[in-house]
Amino acid sequence: MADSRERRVDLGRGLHLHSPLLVASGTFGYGFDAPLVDRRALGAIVTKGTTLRPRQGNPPTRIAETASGMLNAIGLQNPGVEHVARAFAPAWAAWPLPVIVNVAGESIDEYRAIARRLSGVAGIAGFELNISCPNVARGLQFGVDPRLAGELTAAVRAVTPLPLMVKLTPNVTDIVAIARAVADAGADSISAINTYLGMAIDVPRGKAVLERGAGGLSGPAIKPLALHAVWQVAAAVPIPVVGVGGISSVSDALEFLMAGAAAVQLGTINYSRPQAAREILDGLTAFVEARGVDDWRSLTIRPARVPSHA
Amino acid sequence: MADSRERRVDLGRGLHLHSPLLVASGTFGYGFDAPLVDRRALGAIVTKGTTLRPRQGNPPTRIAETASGMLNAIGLQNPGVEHVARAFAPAWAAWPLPVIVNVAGESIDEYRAIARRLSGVAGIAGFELNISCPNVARGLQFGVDPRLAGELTAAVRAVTPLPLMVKLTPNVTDIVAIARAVADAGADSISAINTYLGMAIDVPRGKAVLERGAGGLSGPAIKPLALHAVWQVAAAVPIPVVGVGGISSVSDALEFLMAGAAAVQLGTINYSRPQAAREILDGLTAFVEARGVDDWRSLTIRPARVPSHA
Amino acid sequence: MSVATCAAAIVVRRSVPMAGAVELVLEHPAGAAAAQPGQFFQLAVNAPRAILRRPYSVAWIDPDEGQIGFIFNVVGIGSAWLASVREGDAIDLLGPLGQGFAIQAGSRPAVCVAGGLGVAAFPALVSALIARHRPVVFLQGARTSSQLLPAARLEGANLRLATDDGSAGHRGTVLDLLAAAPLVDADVFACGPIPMLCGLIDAARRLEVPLARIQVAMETPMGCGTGTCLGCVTPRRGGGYLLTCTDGPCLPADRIDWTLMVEAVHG
Amino acid sequence: MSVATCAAAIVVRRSVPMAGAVELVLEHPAGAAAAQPGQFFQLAVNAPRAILRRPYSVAWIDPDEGQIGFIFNVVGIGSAWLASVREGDAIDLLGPLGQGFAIQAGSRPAVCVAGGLGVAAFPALVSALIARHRPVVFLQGARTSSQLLPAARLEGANLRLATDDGSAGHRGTVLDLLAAAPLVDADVFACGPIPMLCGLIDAARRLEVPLARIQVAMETPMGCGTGTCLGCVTPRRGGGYLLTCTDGPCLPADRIDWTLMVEAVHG
Ligand SMILES: Cc1cc2nc3c(=O)[nH]c(=O)nc-3n(C[C@H](O)[C@H](O)[C@H](O)COP(=O)(O)OP(=O)(O)OC[C@H]3O[C@@H](n4cnc5c(N)ncnc54)[C@H](O)[C@@H]3O)c2cc1C
Ligand SMILES: Cc1cc2nc3c(=O)[nH]c(=O)nc-3n(C[C@H](O)[C@H](O)[C@H](O)COP(=O)(O)OP(=O)(O)OC[C@H]3O[C@@H](n4cnc5c(N)ncnc54)[C@H](O)[C@@H]3O)c2cc1C
Ligand SMILES: Cc1cc2nc3c(=O)[nH]c(=O)nc-3n(C[C@H](O)[C@H](O)[C@H](O)COP(=O)(O)O)c2cc1C
Ligand SMILES: Cc1cc2nc3c(=O)[nH]c(=O)nc-3n(C[C@H](O)[C@H](O)[C@H](O)COP(=O)(O)O)c2cc1C
Ligand code: FES
Ligand code: FES
Repeated sequence: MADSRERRVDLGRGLHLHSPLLVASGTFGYGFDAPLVDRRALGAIVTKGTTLRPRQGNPPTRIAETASGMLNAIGLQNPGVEHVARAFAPAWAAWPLPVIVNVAGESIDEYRAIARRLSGVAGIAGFELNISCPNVARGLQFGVDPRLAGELTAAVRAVTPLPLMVKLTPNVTDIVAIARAVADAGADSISAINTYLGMAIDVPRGKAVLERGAGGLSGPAIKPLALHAVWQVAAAVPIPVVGVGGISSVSDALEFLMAGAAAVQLGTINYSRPQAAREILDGLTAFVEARGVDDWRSLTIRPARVPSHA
Repeated sequence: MADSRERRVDLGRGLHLHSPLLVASGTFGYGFDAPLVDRRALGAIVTKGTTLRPRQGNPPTRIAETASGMLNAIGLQNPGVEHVARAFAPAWAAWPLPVIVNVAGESIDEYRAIARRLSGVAGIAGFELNISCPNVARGLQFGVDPRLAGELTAAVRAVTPLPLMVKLTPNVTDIVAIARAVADAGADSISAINTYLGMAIDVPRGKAVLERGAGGLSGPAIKPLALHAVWQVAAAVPIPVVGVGGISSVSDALEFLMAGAAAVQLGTINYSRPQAAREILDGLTAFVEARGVDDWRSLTIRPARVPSHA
Repeated sequence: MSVATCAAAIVVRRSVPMAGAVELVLEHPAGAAAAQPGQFFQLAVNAPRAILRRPYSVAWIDPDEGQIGFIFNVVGIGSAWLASVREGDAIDLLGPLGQGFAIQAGSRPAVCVAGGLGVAAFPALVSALIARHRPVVFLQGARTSSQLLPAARLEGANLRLATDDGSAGHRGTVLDLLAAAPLVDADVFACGPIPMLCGLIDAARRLEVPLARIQVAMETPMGCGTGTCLGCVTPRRGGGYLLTCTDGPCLPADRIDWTLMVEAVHG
Repeated sequence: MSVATCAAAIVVRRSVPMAGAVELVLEHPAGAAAAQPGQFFQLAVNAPRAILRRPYSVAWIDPDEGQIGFIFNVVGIGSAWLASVREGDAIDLLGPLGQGFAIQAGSRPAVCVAGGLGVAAFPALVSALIARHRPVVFLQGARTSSQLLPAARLEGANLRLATDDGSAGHRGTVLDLLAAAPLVDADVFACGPIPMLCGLIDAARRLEVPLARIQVAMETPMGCGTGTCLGCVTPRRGGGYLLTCTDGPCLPADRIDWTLMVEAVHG
C-alpha cells in the first residue's frame, strides 16, 4: 500500500488509523476469529458489544436473511467487561492494530463502570458507545433522545481519557439533533449508523422468524439510508464521522467518504466475503492515487445541503 | 377467484374491497397506464399524489436503483386537483374499481381544499392523505409530529364524508404515536408505510445521483422495516391498517396480513412485474382456501407484543 | 403501448457484433410483429440485488422469423447479467414500448448520427428507410475501429466513419462528420451520449437545420417504462418535462430544452 | 478453522443422487486435504437478493482426486441457485469449518441415524469408520424409496431402511429402527430434522444409552460460519448457548439442552 502515513485517519484524542477501514461491532467478535480477514487492511477493530456482566443473549432463532439484508437479534451475548479486561486486553496489547471496545448498558452507571474498568488497561485503544440500548430507568433508548444521549456521553467522557466514539441509532426522527447532542457532550467521533428495526414472519409456522420478534436490519439493503444519515450528520457536527451501513464494495466505501465520512466500518460483508477489507482498501488506495489525492478527507463532496424529500 | 363476498375487505365508512390488494400511490399513475396489470385482481387503485395546483416535479435524475431497492425524488409531479376532477374522475366513475386519491399539500388549507373539491365528485371513492410532506408554515413534515398529523387529519375529516386513509411516514422515532394521533383524529384507516429517506452518490461524477440529493427508498429492501412498522401500528390502533413496503410475492403479502394488516398495497413491484397483482391474489386465495379460512383478517397472528431490539 | 406484452423469450443466438458489445437474438413473434424502429423493450434481469428491468432499443426486427435483436455493452450489474445469458436461456421481456422514430413520407434523404452504443438503435431504422427507398447517409463514431458496428449490419446506407484513434475513417468524433453531411434538407436521426446530441444540436443551429427535422433517441434511467413512475423525464422546451418512456424515447429535437438537458447531465 | 480457505472451486460434476436432491462435485484440493467427516463449507450463492453464504456438510472427501462432494435439496433461493449451477461453473467456498464427528479409538460398533437430507453428512463418515474396521449399522429414513441415498454410497455399512410409505424397508420412521439396533454399546452418529434428533434422545434415555456417546450434526441458520456473528446458537445443557458453527456442528448430545431445543423449534 502506498504511503499511508500521509493518509492517516484522525479520529480525535490521538486515535490515528493507518487505514480508513474498521470492522463493525458484532461482525468480528473480539478479534480472535475470522482469520481470513487481512488485518493489515484494517485501521482498527471494534469489538462485540460488551456489558458490565456476562450476557447469554437471546434464544434462537437469532438471525434471518431478507432481500439484500440480514436481521439479527443476538441480545448482546458477551463475556462481560471483566473477562475482556483479563483475557482479551493482554493479547490486544501485543497487536499493532488498535482495538476499540463497543460498550452497552442499561443505565448510565453501567456504561460508566465499564469505561472506568477498561481505561488505562493496556490494549484498549478507545470506546464506541452503543446508545441503541434501552434505558431501563427511563424505559426508552438512550439513542432516541438528545438529552439522554448527551447525558450518557458526558457521563462516560468524565471517567475516561480514552478516545470516545458514539454510535448513533438511525431509528429516530432527527438524527442530526442526537449527533449534535453527543458532539456537544464531548464525543471525539461519531459512528453512524447502527441497525434499523425490522421483522420477518415465517409464514408456514405463522410466527416471527426471530424468537425476539423484532431485530436489527443490516447489509446492502440499508446502504442508501445509512449514507443519507452520514451525509446529514457529517454536515452538522465538527467531529469526525465514521460511516457504517451496508458497505460491500470499493464504490460503497467511496460513497461514504464522499458524503463526508472520515472512515468507514465494514460489518455484514465480513461474514460472506472475508477478503472484502483487503479488496476495498486496495481499491480506495488506487482511486485516491489516480486522483493524486493525498488525504481521504479531500474526497468529500460536502458541504452541500440536501433538501429533504418531497 | 372463490367467493370474494365472504372475504371482502372493510376499510371503514362503507369502503369495501373485493380484493385485499391495492396499488400504491405513484406506482400506477391515475389508473390509465400499466395496461398489463390485471385490474380484476385489485381491490382499489390509489392515485399519484395530487396537489392543489399542478406541479412539474423535480429535474432529472429522479430515480436510482439500490440493492433490492429504488430511490425516487419525483417531486410530486401531477396535473393538480382541478384536472383530476374534470379529466379523470368522469372516467373513474364508470369503473367497477374504486379509486382513492392520494392527497398532498404544504398547508392544512391545501389538503382541505383538495378534499373539498373532490368530495361528492362521481368517481372518487376516498382519500389517502400523504402526510410525508413538509409543512411550509411549521418547517417540518406533518407526518413526524403527532399533533400536526392529528390536526391535519381532523381538518380534512371535517370537510369530507368520504373514507379517509392516512399514510404514515416511517422516518420517525415512534410511529405508533403518530398512528394513534391520526386514528383519534378521525381517520377511517391507516396505510403504512411511505418511503424511507435515502441517498446514493455517483462516484465517478462526485455528486448525488438524484438531482434533489435525497430521495425515498422503496422495494424489497425495506420490507422487513415496513413489516415491523405495520406490526406495531396494527397492535396500537382500532382502525384497519393497510400494509405497504417492498411486497413482491405471495409470501410477502401473507407476512403483512399475518402481522395484522387488513389489506396491502403493491408499489415498486408493479414496475418490474405487472403480473404480480394477479399472481399474488391467486396465491393468497389458494392459501386461505387450503386453510379453510373465510376471512383475510383471520390470518393475523396478533395480538403479540414485540420486545424492542436489544 | 396497447400492443405491449410481458412474456419470456428464448435466446436463440448470442454473439459479439463488435468489440465490447453483445448481441442477443430472441424468439419473440409477438414483439417482432409489433415493434417499430426506435422502440424499446424492458428486459428483466436476474442479477443479484437488481429489481428494475433494463430498457434496450430493439436493434433489429424480423417479423418473418419472429425474432428481434438487442445489442448492448456491459456498464453495470444488469447488462453484466444479460451478457452472461446463454443460448437456450429465457429472458422476460416487456414491450415494445414508447415512440419509435417517425418516418415522414417523401423522398428526403436521411442522415443517421450514431455515437458509441447508440448505433444499437439503428439497424431496424436503416432497413425501414431503405425499404422506403430513402437515401441514407450514416455517420458512425466509436473509440476505435473494432468497436464499430460492421457495415453489413447497416446495408444500403452510405456509411461514414470516425474513430477517436483514427484506426478507421476520420480521426475524431462523429460530430466532425456533420460538416460534410447533407444535413440541410434531410431528416436527421440521432442516438448516442448526451454530449454528442448537444453537439449535433449546436451544429444544426449553426447550419440552420430546423430542430423539428431532427429526431433523437433519448436514454435516461427508467423505472417502469410505461409512464407510471415519472422517473424518466427529459426537460421539455417551454417548461415541464417529457416522459422519455412514453413521449419518447424518440423525440423531435425541438421539443427538448437542451440548456436544461446539459445541466441535468453536467450540472 | 486455521486450515479454512476462501476460494473459487470448479464444479466438475452435477448429478441427482436420489429424488429431490442434487449432488455437486467440486475440484478443491485444499478442501479435500483438510476436510474431516461432519465438517461443513460456506457456499457463496449468487442468487438475487441473497447476501449470506449457505452452510453445507461435506458429503464425501477424496484427497487423492482433490475433490469434495455436496448433496442437498432445494428449500429456498440459495439452494435453488446452487441447483442451477452447471458443470464448469465456479462456486466460492469457505471452509472446511467447524467440528466434525469425533471417531474414538477402539472397535466399538457405530450406529448412524440419518433422516431425510441428513444423510448428506454421512458418506464421508462411513468411509472413515470402515477404514478403521468399525462395524457400521446405518439407519436411513426417507419419505419414499426414491428419496433414499443408494446403498452404494454407504458401502460397507449394514444398511437398514425406513420409509413413510413403506416403499422400501420398514414402513414408518427411522426412529422405529432404533429398537433393533445395537445402540447400547455403540458410538451413535445422527443427522436429520430436530424432531428426529429429539426422538433419538428420548429413545437413548429409555435404553439408557449415555448421551455422551451420541454425536448429532446440528443445522441452524448461519450468518458467518466462523464464530463472529453469534447467530447460530444451540441451547447448552446447564445454561447458555453453544455456537453451532465452531463448537459444532457435530456435538455430543449430552452438551445440548434438549428441552430448550424443542421449544426453539416448536415453541
Ligand atoms: C430507451 C432506452 C434504450 C436503450 N437502448 C440501449 C441499447 O440498445 N444498448 C445499450 O447498450 N444500452 C441501451 N440503453 C442503456 C441501458 O438501458 C443501460 O446501459 C442499462 O440500463 C444499464 O443497466 P446496468 O444494470 O448494466 O447498469 P447499472 O448498474 O444500472 O448502472 C450503471 C451505469 O449505467 C447508467 N444507467 C443506468 N440505467 C441507464 C439507462 N436506462 N440509460 C442510460 N444509462 C443508464 C447508470 O447511471 C450507471 O452510471 C438504453 C436506455 C434507454 C432508456
Ligand atoms: C452445518 C450445516 C450443514 C448443512 N448441510 C446440509 C446438507 O448437506 N444438505 C442440505 O440439503 N442442507 C444442509 N444444511 C441446510 C442448508 O444450509 C439450508 O437448507 C440452506 O441454507 C437453505 O438455504 P436457502 O437459501 O435455499 O433457503 P432460505 O431461502 O435461506 O430458507 C428456506 C428455509 O430453509 C431454512 N433454513 C435457512 N438456513 C438454514 C440452515 N442453515 N439450516 C437449516 N435450515 C435453514 C429457513 O429457515 C427457511 O425455512 C446444512 C445446514 C447447516 C447449518
Ligand atoms: C449479527 C450482528 C451483531 C451486531 N452486534 C452489534 C453490537 O453488539 N453493537 C453494536 O453497536 N452494533 C452491532 N451490530 C451493528 C453493526 O455494527 C453495524 O452497525 C450494522 O450491522 C450496519 O452495518 P453493516 O450493514 O455493514 O453490517 C451488529 C450487527 C450484526 C449483523
Ligand atoms: C416512483 C415512486 C413514486 C411515489 N409517489 C408517491 C406519492 O405520490 N404519494 C405517496 O403517498 N407515496 C408515493 N410513493 C410511495 C409508495 O406509494 C409506497 O408507499 C412505497 O413505494 C413503498 O412501497 P413499495 O416498496 O411496494 O414500492 C411513491 C413510490 C415510488 C417508487
Ligand atoms: S420509466 Fe416510469 S414513467 Fe418513464
Ligand atoms: S454462524 Fe456466525 S457465529 Fe456461528
